[in-house]
Amino acid sequence: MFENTLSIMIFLPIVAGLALMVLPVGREAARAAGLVVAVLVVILGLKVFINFTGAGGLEFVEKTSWFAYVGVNYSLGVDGISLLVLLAGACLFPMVYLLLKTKSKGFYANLLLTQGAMIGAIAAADMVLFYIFWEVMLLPIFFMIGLFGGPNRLPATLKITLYTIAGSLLMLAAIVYVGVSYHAQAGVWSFDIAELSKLSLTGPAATAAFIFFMVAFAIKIPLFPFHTWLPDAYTEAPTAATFVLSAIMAKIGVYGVIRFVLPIFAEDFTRYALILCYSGVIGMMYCGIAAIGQKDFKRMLAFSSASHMGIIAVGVFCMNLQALTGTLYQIVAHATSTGVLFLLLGIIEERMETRTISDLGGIAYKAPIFAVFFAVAMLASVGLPGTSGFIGEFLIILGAVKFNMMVGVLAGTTLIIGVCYMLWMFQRVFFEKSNTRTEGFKDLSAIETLTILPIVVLIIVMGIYPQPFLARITPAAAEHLAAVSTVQQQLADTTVPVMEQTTQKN
Amino acid sequence: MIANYLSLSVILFCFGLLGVISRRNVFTVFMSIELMLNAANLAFVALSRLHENMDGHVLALMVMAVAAAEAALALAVVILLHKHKGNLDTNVFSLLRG
Amino acid sequence: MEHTVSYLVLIPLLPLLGALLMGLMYLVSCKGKAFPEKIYGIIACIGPALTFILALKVYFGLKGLPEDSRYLVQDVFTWIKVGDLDISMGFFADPLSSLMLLFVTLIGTLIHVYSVGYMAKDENFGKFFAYLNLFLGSMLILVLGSSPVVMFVGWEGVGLCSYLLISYYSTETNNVIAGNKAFIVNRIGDLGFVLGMSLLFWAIGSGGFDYMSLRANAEQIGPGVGLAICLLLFVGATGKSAQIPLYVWLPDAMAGPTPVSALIHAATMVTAGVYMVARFSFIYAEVPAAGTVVAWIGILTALLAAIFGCFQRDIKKILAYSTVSQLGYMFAGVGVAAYSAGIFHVFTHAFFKALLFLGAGSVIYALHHEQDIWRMGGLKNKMPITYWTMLIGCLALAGCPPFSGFFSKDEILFMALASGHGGVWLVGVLVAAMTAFYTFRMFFVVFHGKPRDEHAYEHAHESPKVMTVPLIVLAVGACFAGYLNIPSIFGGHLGVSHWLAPSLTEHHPHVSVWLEVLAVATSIAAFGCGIFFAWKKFYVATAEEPFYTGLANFAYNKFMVDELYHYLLVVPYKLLGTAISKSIEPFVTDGPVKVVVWLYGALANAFKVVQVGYVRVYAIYMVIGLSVLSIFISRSLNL
Amino acid sequence: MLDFIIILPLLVVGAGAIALMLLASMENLSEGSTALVSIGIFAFAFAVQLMVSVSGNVAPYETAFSGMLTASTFTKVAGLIILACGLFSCMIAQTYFTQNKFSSPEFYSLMMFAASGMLLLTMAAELITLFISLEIMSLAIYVLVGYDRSRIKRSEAVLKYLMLGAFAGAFFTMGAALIYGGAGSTRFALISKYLATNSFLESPVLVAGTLLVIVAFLFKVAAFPFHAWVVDVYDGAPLPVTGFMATGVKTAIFAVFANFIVLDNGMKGVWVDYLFYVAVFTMFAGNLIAIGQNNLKRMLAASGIVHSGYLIIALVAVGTENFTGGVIIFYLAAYAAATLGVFTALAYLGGTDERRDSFDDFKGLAKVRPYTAAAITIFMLSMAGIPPTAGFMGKFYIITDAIRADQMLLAVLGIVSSILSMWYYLRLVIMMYFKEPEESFEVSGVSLAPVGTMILAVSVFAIGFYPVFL
Repeated sequence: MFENTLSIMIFLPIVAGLALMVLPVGREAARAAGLVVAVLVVILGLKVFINFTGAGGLEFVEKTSWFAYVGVNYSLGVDGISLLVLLAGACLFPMVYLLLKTKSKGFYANLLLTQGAMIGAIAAADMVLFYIFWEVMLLPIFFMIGLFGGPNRLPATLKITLYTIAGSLLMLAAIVYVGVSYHAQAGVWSFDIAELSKLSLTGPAATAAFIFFMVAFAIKIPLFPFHTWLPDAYTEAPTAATFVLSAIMAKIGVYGVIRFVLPIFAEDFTRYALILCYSGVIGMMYCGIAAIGQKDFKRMLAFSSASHMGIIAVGVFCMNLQALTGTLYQIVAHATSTGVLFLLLGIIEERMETRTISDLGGIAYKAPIFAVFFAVAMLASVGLPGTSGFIGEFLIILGAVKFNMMVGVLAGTTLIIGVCYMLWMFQRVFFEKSNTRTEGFKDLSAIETLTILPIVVLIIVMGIYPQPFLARITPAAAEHLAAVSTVQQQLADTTVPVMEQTTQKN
Repeated sequence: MIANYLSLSVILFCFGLLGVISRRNVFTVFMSIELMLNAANLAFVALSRLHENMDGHVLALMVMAVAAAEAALALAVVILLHKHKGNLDTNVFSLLRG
Repeated sequence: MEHTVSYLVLIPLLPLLGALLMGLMYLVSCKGKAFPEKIYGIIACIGPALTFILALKVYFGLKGLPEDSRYLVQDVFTWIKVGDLDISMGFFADPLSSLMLLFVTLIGTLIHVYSVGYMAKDENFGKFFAYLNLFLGSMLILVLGSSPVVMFVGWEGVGLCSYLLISYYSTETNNVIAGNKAFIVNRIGDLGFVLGMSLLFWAIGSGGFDYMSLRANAEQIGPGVGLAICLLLFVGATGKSAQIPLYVWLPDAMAGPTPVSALIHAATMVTAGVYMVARFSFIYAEVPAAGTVVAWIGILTALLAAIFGCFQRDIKKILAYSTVSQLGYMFAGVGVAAYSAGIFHVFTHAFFKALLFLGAGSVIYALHHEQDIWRMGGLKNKMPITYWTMLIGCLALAGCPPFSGFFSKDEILFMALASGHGGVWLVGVLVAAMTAFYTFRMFFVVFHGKPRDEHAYEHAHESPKVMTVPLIVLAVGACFAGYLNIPSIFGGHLGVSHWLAPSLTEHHPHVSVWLEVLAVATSIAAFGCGIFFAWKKFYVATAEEPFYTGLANFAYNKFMVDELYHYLLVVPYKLLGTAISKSIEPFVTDGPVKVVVWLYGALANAFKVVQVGYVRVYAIYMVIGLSVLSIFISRSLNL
Repeated sequence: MLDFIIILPLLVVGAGAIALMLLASMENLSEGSTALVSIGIFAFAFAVQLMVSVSGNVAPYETAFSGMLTASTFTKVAGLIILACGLFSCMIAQTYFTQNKFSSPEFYSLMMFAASGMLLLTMAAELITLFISLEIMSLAIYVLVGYDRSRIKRSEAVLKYLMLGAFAGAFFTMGAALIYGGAGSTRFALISKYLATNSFLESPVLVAGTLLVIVAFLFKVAAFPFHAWVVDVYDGAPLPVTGFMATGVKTAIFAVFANFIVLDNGMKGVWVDYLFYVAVFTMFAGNLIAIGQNNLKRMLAASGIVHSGYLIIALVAVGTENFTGGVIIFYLAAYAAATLGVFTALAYLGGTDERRDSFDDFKGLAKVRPYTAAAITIFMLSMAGIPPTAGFMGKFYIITDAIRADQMLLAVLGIVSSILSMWYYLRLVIMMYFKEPEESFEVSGVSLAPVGTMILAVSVFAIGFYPVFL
């Protein structure tokens, strides 16, 4: 049964979303429909995760010829690199439908569309297909922010849209360049990721393409200094959209770097890895420090999310197995923790009608379950051992130390910077004295508790028993890095003779 | 020999061109364009003789026919414009701009 | 496999399960009816008590093994396996950890019992014990972890619990800030730990990252890397064990309930750093330079904290600084490669410092949460059990023979002298005198003289049995713990040192007996001096707080270190945060984008001028275009 | 006989035009039925063209009518697009004239004349035919632009278009004369043969002639710096005519432009360098103009300039392998579908006398007419080149071609330009979705345009997903 699980995972939400748009259904019906679809996708996602063998290479492959003229196929597949991203994209959505209420039908339709597109981008095994989904997933976000966002939503939505579209259009040029190069080398057209990954492009044009790819992904992740759209967009977006942006969409950026840039532009990647690393750590520190200056709870979390994305990106640029695995792991870990944080913040926002940190206080006494959930997610986000956050951050720092001691030290400061703003916020929101506003804060209802509980449990389970996840991603990560290490080797080999030649000349 | 014809043709063409860009009266402009077309006609006919085939002649005839049609249209436009503004200065007609 | 056992995992698991259970009970009771304190009390104490029994089992299990292979392991499951990095969720007991295990579980149990009395009628009774059990579980993971990474789980876990318990009375902003401070400062140390661990892995970790393999491969570490690893790990230790420059959190940590101060911030958690250095003795032994740094940092911390201790007026702060000071001793010990001496001091210190804190707690409890010693006085008659147990504790802390503190401290000082660290020894002796001084300053002011606050004095009373019994048990420990490691000069044979020998990489220097006699004599003399001055100054009925001026005032204000840190680090950090969000973000990083957008808009408006609407001008554009193209063409034609 | 088959659609449209003109003398000819008849004729011609293109028994012609015409898949599909443009323009006109009263049957007749000119233009393989078909098309369009004599805006538009068009026509004629002088023939096949033996650059006359002819083409497609008229003329022309001009004329001109430029490799080699700059400037000038506009028609005209720029990129990259023109045609189809889509929507939303024509007039459209707003959004996205629309695939092919032709820089500049173009496309979407409605956008009378809008919205996706043209 279900030979085309991935297609169903992609198109079930998309079709449902389009149907919701067209059909005259009410808000609650739309929410219920969205929930049903999201749960179905979760089931399929878990099925993929469980049936995934981890033998290396793509699994659950589907392939149909599409634009034969340039060798574009409709082809899907999952491997160790995309598995956990896919899992995050598939499994977190039911929470949104269950926890956040006051939205209209169109909102749920957009949410469904964006989920389908994101899963499509993750599962795409063809570059052009990836690009198509990559762009499509932005559009619902555009509408969600523009239609349902905060008071300053217009500039925010314009900013995120123009930024990301700018990046992705440049990436289109790079994708085409890669395809054309493949055509030049192999004589046939193909945009198949596995085929293109065998390429190793060098030269100025390749560097340009590399930069385009990196800019696109850097904007999406976002890497310093391409992050300036993020605070506005995250703050103004309705919380569900912020959740989608931070928990999953940003991860697809990282995924893209691993998937495309790392194997294809191995040489340029090796050459510029240090700069990129610094971009990651500086972004981490910059956003982390900026977070402490925020008055708006959501903006603070936005900066926090950006800060963590910086460290996640560093894991890719370090180009060793531990760091890369750490990044892949952290993708899910951060998705769960930051997702829970944003959703809980959404609940605060719905109940208190304020997001200003100084207006809040003493929530822990009024809503202990809420506080515990928040605390667990927060601790995972600061990388406390025993939570999912630690495994990823530890592996990344471990790898960074190997790559470059300075980068390792700076990356390690995330341990400190993270707790600074988080504890400061936790103190002012959850501790201290409750005020008239927070006096009436109701704790989570049974349904809400049961909704978040699995994710909170997952956060802890992933911290204590990560091996089922790690075992599935490590082989793919190792395979991915093999290409890079040969290039590194070649670079090392070629630089030596050059030096010898120069000495001989002298 | 052919050079003379062509030179004349080009000179006429340039006169027409200068007329178009320097005059503001709609009539004059259209006449300048006619001049340019006729310069081309001259070239066609001369070249037709040079190559000793009839393509050039045919083209010249066609150009004349088309020029006539265009002239008719141009006159209609001139009347229209005159009805609207009572003036044939092209600079008067600059409602559409920016 | 006689070394593989299946009960090690139970030791941390039992308190953790207790914590989980009580946490759930607490959360459930928030909505419905609260559970009675008795249930919480029983659940809370069962776990630690059982762990103590298991600790004994571990001890005897180890004892049954031949001396050169005394260890027990249990790998529960593969935790993290990425390439060469292969870490199992494993537990490892050897003589070192068994010693830690014994006193941690024993004191932990006692303090749990004590807390049942101390925390009675607290509205968050269940939460408190959930945290306390969670702490104990984490501490035991720290002690038993089979690899640095597992150890780090406990390491951070105790940090978390410390944070939660310091900010336990979280309605008070200052308490929460103290908690934050503790967590953040600890995190700075943890960064060092993580980096050190990473370096260690890349140096020798590919052959296995558990302590056994690391120890086997320790010789492969190069000297430079070894130094870096040692110092980074020591940064971790300074954070957790409150050494210079990261000691500032510990005095503030006294904001937590007193049993917490006793358990976490005196007896167990803060000694984790010492334990860690001893754990890594196989690396420190390779790099003597690192050891010297550790010793000097330790002894200077001891000196600094002793100076502060002499001027404090809050009874818990005095004890806190004395803890910092004693931790300094321990680091001096492990720094001079006398690991067993350091660990032995950890052991004895746990007893007498827990005793002192619990005694102080008893006093505070009796005086309705009065902590200022200058508002106490004359409590000797009102609280006899507390008085006598406190006296034992003070004597032990001050290093009076034959109490436990004397033997352990003396061992450290002697080893410093014997290993050629004369400077360390000299400062150590000075600090010993100061210790005796400030300890008895506190003791005399609190228990002797005449009551300074009549009202409080009237209501003062001896604490209930549930609190005094642990005091007595600890007093016994504080008296006699020292006899476990009597040096040969007193006719003993260093039992603890021999017990620890298989776990540590240390060499006992052979020196003359006279040097040992000298060390002992100076120690006793120092104690005598200290207690003499204290007696002279404070054993008078009317002693009042002196008015401090000059240097003394500077010391009274703790050399302004907190203020220094505040204005040098915290304020700039916050300012930077605000600056980024207020000015850098909108103008510097986002600025270029905004400028480009604005320019583009302006350019578009400027371009409107080109579209004049005059048809003649459009014709001119065409002619210009034609001309430009012609020029291009003529270039191609080489005209 | 086979020669006639390829001009069969042309004959259908031409005959329709003449018949309709004759019928116009009948007094009781209702306006609605004229529209329907013309739609029917376009549909029939479309079907015929489709049959001619698809049916296997018609071999692909190299030349027809002794080298006067050429026929290939390229020209046939171009013809299909033109006929479809005509069809939808008639739909626009039908709706438009329910709200604007200056219609007469001749309007549709002229549209068909223009369409037949365009069809001939795509197939022209000789300078004389080229000239005639160009003028047939242009003259009909001139008349259509100024069809509403009562308004000065229209008259001004026709003045500008006619004057500059004739000016460019004169360039073309002179250029044709010079080419004829250089190569000795007006037939492309013979010119090509001449160029095969003689280097293009050694004949200054030929170069100058080509320059003039290309300038004429660039004028018609509104490339920089010959673009200035297009905004004003599109603004001034009636809506159906604007739609037809923007799509049909562009398709025809690009078809013949491509046919002309592939005459000889040497010639192309020279022109590629200049077209590079022309393309870049066209894109950026178009963007700058478009951003400053508040009027939708003017914005669309300016965006048309930008799209011409992309198409010139495709021309630059043309012929790296065997020329099929698929890329150009695909892009034209995508562009035509999106543009006509917007125009159909404007036809019924515009109201009497094109009342609603600025961005601000469409505030909150999504709340009142969600389907139309969604359709317009789709068209905007397609023009902006956002997947999964046809516009994206078009842009994708163009970039692919450009990079294959080693024009990486040009491809990147094209990308940059399409980033800039997001500005004004999104502006309309933002107006429609994120602002509160101020009016109810009521539409009077029976109209076909909404149907057209929906068909085009679907076809924007259909073209994107099933690239039949390649």
